[in-house]
Amino acid sequence: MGGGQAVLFVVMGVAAAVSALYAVLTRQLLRSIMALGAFLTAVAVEFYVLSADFVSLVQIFVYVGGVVVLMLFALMLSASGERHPMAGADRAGLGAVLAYLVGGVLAVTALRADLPEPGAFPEQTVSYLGRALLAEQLFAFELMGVILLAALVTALVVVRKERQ
Amino acid sequence: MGDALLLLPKGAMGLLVLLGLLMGSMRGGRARRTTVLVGIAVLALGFGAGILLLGRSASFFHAALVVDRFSLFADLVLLALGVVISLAALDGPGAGRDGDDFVLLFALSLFGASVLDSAGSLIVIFLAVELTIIPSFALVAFRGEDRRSYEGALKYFILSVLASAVLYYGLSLIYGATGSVAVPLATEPETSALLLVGIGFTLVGFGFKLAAFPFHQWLPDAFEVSHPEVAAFLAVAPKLAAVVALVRILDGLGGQSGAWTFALALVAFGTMFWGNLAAFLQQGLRRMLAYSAIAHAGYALVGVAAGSARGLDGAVLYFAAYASAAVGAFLVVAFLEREGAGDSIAGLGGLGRRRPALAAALTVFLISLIGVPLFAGFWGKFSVFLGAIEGASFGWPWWGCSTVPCPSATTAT
Amino acid sequence: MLVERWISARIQLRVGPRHTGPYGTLQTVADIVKLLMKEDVRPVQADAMAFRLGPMLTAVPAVMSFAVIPFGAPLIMRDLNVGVLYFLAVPGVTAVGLLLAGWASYDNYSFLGGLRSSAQFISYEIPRTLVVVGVAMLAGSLRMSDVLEAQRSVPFVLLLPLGFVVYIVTTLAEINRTPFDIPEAESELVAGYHTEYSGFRWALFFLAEYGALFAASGFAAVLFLGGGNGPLLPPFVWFLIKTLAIVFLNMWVRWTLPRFRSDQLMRLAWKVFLPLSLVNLVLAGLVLQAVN
Amino acid sequence: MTPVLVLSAVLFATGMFGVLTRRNAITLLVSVEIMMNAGNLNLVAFSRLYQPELMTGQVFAIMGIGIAASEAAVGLALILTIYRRYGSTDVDRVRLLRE
Repeated sequence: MGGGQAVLFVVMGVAAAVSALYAVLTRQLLRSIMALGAFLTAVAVEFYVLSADFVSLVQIFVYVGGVVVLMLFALMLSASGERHPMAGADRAGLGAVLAYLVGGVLAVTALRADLPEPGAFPEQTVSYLGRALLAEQLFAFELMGVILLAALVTALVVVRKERQ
Repeated sequence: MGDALLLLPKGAMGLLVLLGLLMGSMRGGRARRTTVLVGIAVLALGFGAGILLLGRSASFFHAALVVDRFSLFADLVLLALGVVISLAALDGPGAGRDGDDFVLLFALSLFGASVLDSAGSLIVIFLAVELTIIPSFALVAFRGEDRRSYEGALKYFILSVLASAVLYYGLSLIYGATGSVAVPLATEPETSALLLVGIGFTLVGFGFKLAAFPFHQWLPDAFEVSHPEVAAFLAVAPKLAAVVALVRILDGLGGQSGAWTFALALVAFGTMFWGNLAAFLQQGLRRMLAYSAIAHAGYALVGVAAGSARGLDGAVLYFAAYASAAVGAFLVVAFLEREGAGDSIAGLGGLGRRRPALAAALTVFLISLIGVPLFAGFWGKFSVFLGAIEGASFGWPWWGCSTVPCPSATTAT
Repeated sequence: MLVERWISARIQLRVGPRHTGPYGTLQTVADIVKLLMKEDVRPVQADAMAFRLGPMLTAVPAVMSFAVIPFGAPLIMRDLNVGVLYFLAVPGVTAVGLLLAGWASYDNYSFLGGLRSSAQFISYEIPRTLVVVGVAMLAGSLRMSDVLEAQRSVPFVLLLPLGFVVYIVTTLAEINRTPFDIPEAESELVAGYHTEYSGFRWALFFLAEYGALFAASGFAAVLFLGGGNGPLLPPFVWFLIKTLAIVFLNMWVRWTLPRFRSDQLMRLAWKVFLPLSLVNLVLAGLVLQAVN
Repeated sequence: MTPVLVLSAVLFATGMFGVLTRRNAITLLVSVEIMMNAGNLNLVAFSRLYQPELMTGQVFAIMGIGIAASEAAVGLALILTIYRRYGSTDVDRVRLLRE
């Protein structure tokens, strides 16, 4: 990472953390989903900084253009009566403590981890990714296709069952 | 080329997926019924092939798929389960207007389990877990007429995706610590904290999927609202496959997993204890079977935690034994339900007079579940604990033994 | 915009747009001034954040998508090695903006419009992406300049005529142009998701629509017509000619064809264009096989 | 390397906090997506460390994104259906079963 890249990384990291926190804390569903969108975009930029340009765009394509839109659809179809859908009552307490604990453990592990420094990274990730998907990871790639089929069928069955 | 034969059992389950897809385009119950019967025949052929191949091993797709002793045995159990449940579903959930959906979802999940039991990389493990789980959300919700089925499915869904996220994070840490996604793990001599935390997360993720003790709440709800056929399937297939995958992940760790083995043993103990205790307290037949399913996953975990070869054998064998008994019990429940009988255990009184054969079958299955000597369940438990004692460095196996008599009280009701 | 007003006037025999300034060239300026002078009205009950974000999220991706279009050999802002994917991914965010705008306006016409346009957007995204995959297969790269380079001798439109047609039509649908402009069907939904918008924010939607039109046309010119490749004239001019030809095609279609119904549109996307795009993929494979 | 891991730890904890404290089904899904992305960040970062030309981590991350999308699709279908029955996406109000 060069200097500019490092700055971008930090800025986007802060943006991701803040928007994630906002998404989790806000009581308005719409804002929560929008914050998720911002979070995902920030993470996509982080991917780009970490020399994963293809993954970064897949993130935008699938997550922001897909998942977030899907969530908005669900929200709008389910809340057409109330225009400012609110999330209901929460229970904090033990859950919060547990989350902080896990976060602390992870952060300490990360700080103490003894990892090698990243070496040179190929310029053209796409061709390497293509090669990996059709060689080493071919089976995972094909399996992913089956999973998408499974998800499609599952979602359809769930919705159709209800209509009858 | 001869090695490719080892994929036949999995291929049979894959073929069932295709048949399920084909069914969607068919009109008329007769054609669909024939398709299911063809599917059952295919599964049976796969079973036969699997038996002939037992003992061989090979790896495929750059070692992304590894067929060995464990996975072949697990495949056999899955195939048998597939045959039994397809037959049972013919007149149950598979018969209705959207019976084709049921068969397709079931086939997809079964196929996922068969991939999971021979996954050779962390990526494939994660994907196969998802392929097994995703269709099961719809399977649990399949009894659309019951208001509560969606609630059970939602609860199941939320805990499942949470578990997936934890598992995903854990796998990512393992990859980071070892630099490879190959399974069994290629570990360096000294264990890093990163690896330990990664394995911890992975265990928690699997714990959810196995419904092990602190993470078990979703299971009784999901089982109570779903078709008994679905419950029977979910009690065996995903758990068996997950146990085999877990064994494969922990296998490469050798002696380094001491801390986690101990944790696993505690979880196994808690699961057995809690599952049995809760089963004992249930009024409903199905919830009792659900809690007993939790307890039985605990027994299998004992085998995993033992770490010795005999313990692992025991864990897989245990599931085979458990499967025969649990599936039988759930199918009796399904049968009773179709007869219009209620779910309460108290309502079983007099069953012996009304339906002697059914009552006798239920008794045999339940006794086998308890582990009374000479029945299948007993041999499963026996080999698990034998393995545990062999690999034991702690005194804990004996606690486990002490929980065995617990469920016997349950059936005395 | 000017051209569109011209063409629409020509086709529908209107007078105005040809008489503002010499040959009506000032029509656009007049339009813009009029828009900016208008009061910016926001419905009282509308969600302020969503109301503001809506137009921005539709306009910004449209503008951003220009970044990877090669206007001529050296004229490209960023020649990403995943440029083609970038062009597919970034405008996808528009769907979020449309939904938000429809939702925020607090009125049923807008709401329906927003839902419809997003649904349409997503449905047509699939065949469109598949068509582009075919092009990427032939080029063997996702980098825009490589795609151009691969067409040095033969533009892809000759190899994949079906893909070209599917691309043009699905693009029309994606950017909500007639005959696919159900979301803003004036006769039934007033103006769709932007019914409640006025002044500057409305201008943003306007900008987004035309930005997307030009970007998508430029993209088509690069993918299928060889972009800046051509004899004699400098690449930039060739690129412009090709792009404008496609833009003209779009406008011509808009003012001559009637509108589809919403369900017809969806059926069209899934039952006609999706299979066609798959056929195109197979054809691309065959072409690749033949070339090698 | 460490900054990425710390960031992902923070994000994971944030997501977990959401899952453990919020009761709305859609918010829960949002929180889970945040957790998944913490994992993605790890994978992409680790991909630079080991045999970068194999892109293993990036492939894993792409698969993870696909999985998250499938889960979201299925989950939202469930949530919508439940909403039509109970008029709420609040997990607590949707509770007929015993604990």
